Amino acid sequence: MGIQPELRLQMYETMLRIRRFEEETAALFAAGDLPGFVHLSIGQEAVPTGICAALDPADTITATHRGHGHILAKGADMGRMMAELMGKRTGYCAGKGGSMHISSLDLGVLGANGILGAGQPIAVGAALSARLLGEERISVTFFGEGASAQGGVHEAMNLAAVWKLPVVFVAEINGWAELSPYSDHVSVPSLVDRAAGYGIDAASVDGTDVEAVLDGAREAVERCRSGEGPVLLEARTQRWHGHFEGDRQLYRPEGEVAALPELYDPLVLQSDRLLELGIASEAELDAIERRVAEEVAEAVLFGRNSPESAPEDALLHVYSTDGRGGAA
Amino acid sequence: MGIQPELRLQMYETMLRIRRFEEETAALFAAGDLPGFVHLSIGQEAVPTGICAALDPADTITATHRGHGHILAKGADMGRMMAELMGKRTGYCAGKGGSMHISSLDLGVLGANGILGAGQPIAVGAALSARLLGEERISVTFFGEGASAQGGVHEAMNLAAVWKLPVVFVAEINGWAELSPYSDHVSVPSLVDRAAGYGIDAASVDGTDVEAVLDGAREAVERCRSGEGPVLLEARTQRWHGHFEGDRQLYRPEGEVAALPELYDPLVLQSDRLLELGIASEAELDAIERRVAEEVAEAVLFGRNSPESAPEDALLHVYSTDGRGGAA
Amino acid sequence: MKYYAAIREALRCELERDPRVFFMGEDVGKPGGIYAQSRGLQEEFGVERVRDTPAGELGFMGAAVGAALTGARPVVEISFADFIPVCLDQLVNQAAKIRYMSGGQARVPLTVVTFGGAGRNAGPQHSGSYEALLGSIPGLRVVMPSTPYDVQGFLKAAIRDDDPTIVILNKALLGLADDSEAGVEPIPFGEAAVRREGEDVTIVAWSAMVHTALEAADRLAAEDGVSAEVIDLRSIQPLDGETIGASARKTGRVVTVQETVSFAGIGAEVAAEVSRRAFGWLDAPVQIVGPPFTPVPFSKLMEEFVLPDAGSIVRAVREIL
Amino acid sequence: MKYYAAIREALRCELERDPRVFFMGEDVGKPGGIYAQSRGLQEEFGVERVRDTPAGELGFMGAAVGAALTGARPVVEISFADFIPVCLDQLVNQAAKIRYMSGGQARVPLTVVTFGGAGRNAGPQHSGSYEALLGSIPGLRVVMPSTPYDVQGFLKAAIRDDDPTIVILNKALLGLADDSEAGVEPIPFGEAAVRREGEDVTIVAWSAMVHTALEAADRLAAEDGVSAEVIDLRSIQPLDGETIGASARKTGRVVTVQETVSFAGIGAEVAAEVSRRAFGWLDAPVQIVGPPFTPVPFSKLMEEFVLPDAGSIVRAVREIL
Ligand SMILES: Cc1ncc(C[n+]2csc(CCOP(=O)(O)OP(=O)(O)O)c2C)c(N)n1
Ligand SMILES: Cc1ncc(C[n+]2csc(CCOP(=O)(O)OP(=O)(O)O)c2C)c(N)n1
Ligand SMILES: [Mg+2]
Ligand SMILES: [Mg+2]
Repeated sequence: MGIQPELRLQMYETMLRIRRFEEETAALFAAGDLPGFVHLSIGQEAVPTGICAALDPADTITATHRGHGHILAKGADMGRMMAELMGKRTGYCAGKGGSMHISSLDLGVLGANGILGAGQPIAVGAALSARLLGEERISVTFFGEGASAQGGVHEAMNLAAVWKLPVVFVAEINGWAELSPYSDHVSVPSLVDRAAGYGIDAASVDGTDVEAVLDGAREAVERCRSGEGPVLLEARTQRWHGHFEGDRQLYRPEGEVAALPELYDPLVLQSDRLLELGIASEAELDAIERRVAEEVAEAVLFGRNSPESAPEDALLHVYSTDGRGGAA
Repeated sequence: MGIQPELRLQMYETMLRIRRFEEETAALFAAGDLPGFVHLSIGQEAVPTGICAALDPADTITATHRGHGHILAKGADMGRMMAELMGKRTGYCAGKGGSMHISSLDLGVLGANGILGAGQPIAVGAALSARLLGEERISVTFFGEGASAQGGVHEAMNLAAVWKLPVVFVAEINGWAELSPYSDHVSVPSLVDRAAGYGIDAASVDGTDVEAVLDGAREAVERCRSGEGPVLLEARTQRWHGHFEGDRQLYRPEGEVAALPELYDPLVLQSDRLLELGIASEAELDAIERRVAEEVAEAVLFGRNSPESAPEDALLHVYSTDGRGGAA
Repeated sequence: MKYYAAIREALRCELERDPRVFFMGEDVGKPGGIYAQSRGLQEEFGVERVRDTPAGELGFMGAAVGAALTGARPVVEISFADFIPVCLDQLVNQAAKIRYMSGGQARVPLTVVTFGGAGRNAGPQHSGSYEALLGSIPGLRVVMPSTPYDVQGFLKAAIRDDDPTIVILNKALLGLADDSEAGVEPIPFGEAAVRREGEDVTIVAWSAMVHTALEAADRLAAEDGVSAEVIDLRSIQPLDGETIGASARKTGRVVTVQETVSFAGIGAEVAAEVSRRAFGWLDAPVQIVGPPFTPVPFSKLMEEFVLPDAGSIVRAVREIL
Repeated sequence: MKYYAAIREALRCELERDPRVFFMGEDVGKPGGIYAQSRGLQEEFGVERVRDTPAGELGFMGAAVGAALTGARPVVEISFADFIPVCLDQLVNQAAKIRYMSGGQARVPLTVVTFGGAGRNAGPQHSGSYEALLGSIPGLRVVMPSTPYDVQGFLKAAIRDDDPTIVILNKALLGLADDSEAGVEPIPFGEAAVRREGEDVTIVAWSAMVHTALEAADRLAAEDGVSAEVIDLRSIQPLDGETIGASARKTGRVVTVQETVSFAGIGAEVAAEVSRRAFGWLDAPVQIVGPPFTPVPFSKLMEEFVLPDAGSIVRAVREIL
């Protein structure tokens, strides 16, 4: 199945939205305008974009601590995301979650997660409920090489395989887990090597190339939808920023970080392709750039102008029945 | 490397010791003389016997809830084991552990374990300390197909592989985990398929044939000692008794259990071999049988005649400094 | 009906009532549970809705959380409460917090059924209950039924409720019978039951210790002419401070009894409630009866030594009379 | 010395002192720790003794237990206390119980260092501490140093001790300095510190809340002429009931303050100690100050709302004066 020109363009725009949103986030963080921990996925935009382009709206995802891209690619509103990063009332989580915990149940985003290895069993459960309730949706879960060391990832893969559930495990390999390299966490060159241990299909794609990701995703999704059970899809990508904002990456080899944009920019790869194939002109790309810049500016404005959450709203949403906290 | 005749005979005797010890245990349990849970390994004697025959005294093992065989094969005294099963003061654990928790630090038995997946990381730690302290010993850990679903087993294999530690992971596949079959727990025909995911060596052996187990164990141990990192050794075996004593195995296919002794008796296999090769005569085997029967009888006597643990000894051994429990 | 059968009865009722409900755990399906607590349910409701899991609690607990988030109503069994530590993250960081972290978008209608309790020579790793840990997690509810009637009522309430609830059953009570029949209505969380009225002292207990407390109350009446009120907490989170406070104000003396170690436990929380609600009425400090600070030993004699019995309660009461 | 540097100092001292000691955790080796708490140690002691782990806490916590069982003295870091649930089994069912289950054969000289505490907008999954859970497990020791001096002293004590000890540090204190220098001696477990003497009321706190309590005491002195005694528990398990009891008998009024939810928490345990040891001396019920029963929210305003501050303590004291 080929990729429609509009989709190629649209994926470019999605990646650009993630990039510009996160660049703005980085700037706001540096200026001291954002509290808490912020993990950015700049350089990795092709992965969530290509994956989510293969999904239906009803399909669900679980995102990671580095989840802005996953969530935007699944269709999230930038303004409500920015408001959440700022801890505002209008944020997706009313300011209670912050960057590490954004969810949008309506969009099938079951949540970013601050605990490595926790999203994978949850994703298996989403696939299980689909089968039980007779719903067509499939379930996608993102995780990195660091998380791959967690027991939860193993248990989830095993469970999905034993029960033949429609789960796509997306291993987003960006070379690092916090401040340490891949080889500190994994003893094999590729996570694809894990698939045979569960008897599931697996593939590895170039995570800098959104169309390669989409191709891999379509195949995986196809298998899932046809009831063949879970699939492991590895996407090799690059983390440009530090583990969290404020991390100066002094542990990385000299010059490595500086060279990344030259070597591995999913945006340049896709814009070159679009121009080369005549799918878009420079002018059209500029227009997208302006549109996205405007969207980001509006998102920031929306966040800034949004009301602060009322302090006592901290008491809400502990239980669904009472609206207020339970015991003292 | 061939197997010396004495060792062949000795392994037979070890298996017989396990068999008779556990038969006696079953009888005592049925008579209401043993408290708590008791899990027997009758039919599986070749696995711990073959494995431990490849080990040095300084090597350590972690055993499972079905651990009598592992512990006897590592050299444990039957009397102290029986006393532990009876909760007596002279038991290996002074009556505090019972069947599921026997340990003998002197013999390198780091403990049976009531928690699936817990012994494997502990075994990795034993290998780690060997390297740190400059000791030659290696570390062996037993687990079953049920436990293989646990995150702890995955984390341990990954850790041992990343750090290239001398650990032999012995997957003792007896077809069942509690009351449910292998296929409820594992989605691949053999756990050997897991090894590639960690880049470690693996082999599968006939767990009914003690010499096949020994051969596999020697190779695995050899690799470990030479610093090539962990090895996964699968032994396919059969569980004759129920999950715990008292379990009537109504969930197993009609006739399956009754047919096991005919098809998969590690003792018959080895005694036939010994006779055939002229390593032992019927009379010699009878002598072993009598010796073992005597040992079991003495063990039971030792257990019965041992003093009860003093109730207030329950307060001892919570902390090593005070001898008595800490806070109220 | 017997305690174990009440589990089955509640499950059957809820499976019938709501097609979104399903039950899973180790050996609960085809084998019908190691205590026969789900015997026959898989035949009745099929393998999708009564499901045997692999022996990986972290995985299937997480799957239950995910299923609950997406429209199903899972009931998941952890066969021994001692295995909760291997899947605790899915309870405390996920199930309990997801609704809150989502700003109220999400619901996690999850029911966890687990077997706790000591006194069966099951040894240090099979005798725990963890009610204080679980009860202290905002977002979770915890109940500990002491009778077959309560098992049915609370299990139904938990399954119909939209928040994660842990039902901690007691292994030692499995064979206990009462005159309850099928059809018990759901019991609201947070209501303790006064199992015996009394004037002189309040004994607060939960789970198996309720029966020990009633035995102690009989002895106190017979031997000391003391009239003890026995409160069965039933619901650990939320805790019924009102009933506790009212009884404490009436009797002026409170003894709590538990089979788990008491450090920062439910007894201490009950004492805190008593202090908040009845300080001026108290004639003596609250006595917290529990085992010494040790794991649960295997040997019969040692286990009996550490666990409170009616005698321990009687002694504690006498100390403050 | 600063709090984070005291960690490093204690580690360096113990690594030097005893070749069986090693330190491991996520990013503690080459990168030197996310708080620079181990910077330079790998260069000094090598990759075997200062070791980066994969991001799987269950695995490396278990490996620490196994290493401790076989002659080494591991110090293992769990970077956020919130990750303890993923490796809890190795603490509560293994490290804590192995010596007991073995009938005294085994020793588990394990030290766990972890970072707890809220107030940094780290959100619901990165703001926990778990002292009540860990403190209530027989076999474990738990300390929560509030000063750099205590960090050094307790960390050394933990490493030299033959039993598993959890050192819960506080993220909010990392930059705190005192006049301690290298060479602090190990501090015995179970001894609270009276940080400020007073006559009218006892404020019991631990970890970061000690500083909040001292601030409250200053305000009470200035605004109300009230003389507050401030006790820093320091050691959660064992708990220093004697110091608490003596102070309560002196002042007749006790307020505890904690940043974790108070249900069945350390405050309740302190109150139980007070009741046991000072019932007849009390002029008012023990006040347990803590956050409401919610997870820790992300937003600054909401987080400030839930966490106790000096004002909350002052109000609680005024209520019982
Ligand atoms: C259970 C758990 N352990 C440790 C952490 C701390 N931590 C946060 S991100 C991270 C590294 C994750 O690496 P990876 O999975 O490769 O994702 P990436 O950050 O590269 O996107 C670690 C160790 C955590 N959040 N949860
Ligand atoms: C963490 C944990 N979960 C569940 C159990 C209950 N349990 C005890 S043995 C067992 C089955 C184990 O099967 P396997 O690993 O194949 O060992 P086998 O009993 O066949 O020797 C289960 C589920 C447990 N002990 N620990
Ligand atoms: Mg990564
Ligand atoms: Mg098995």
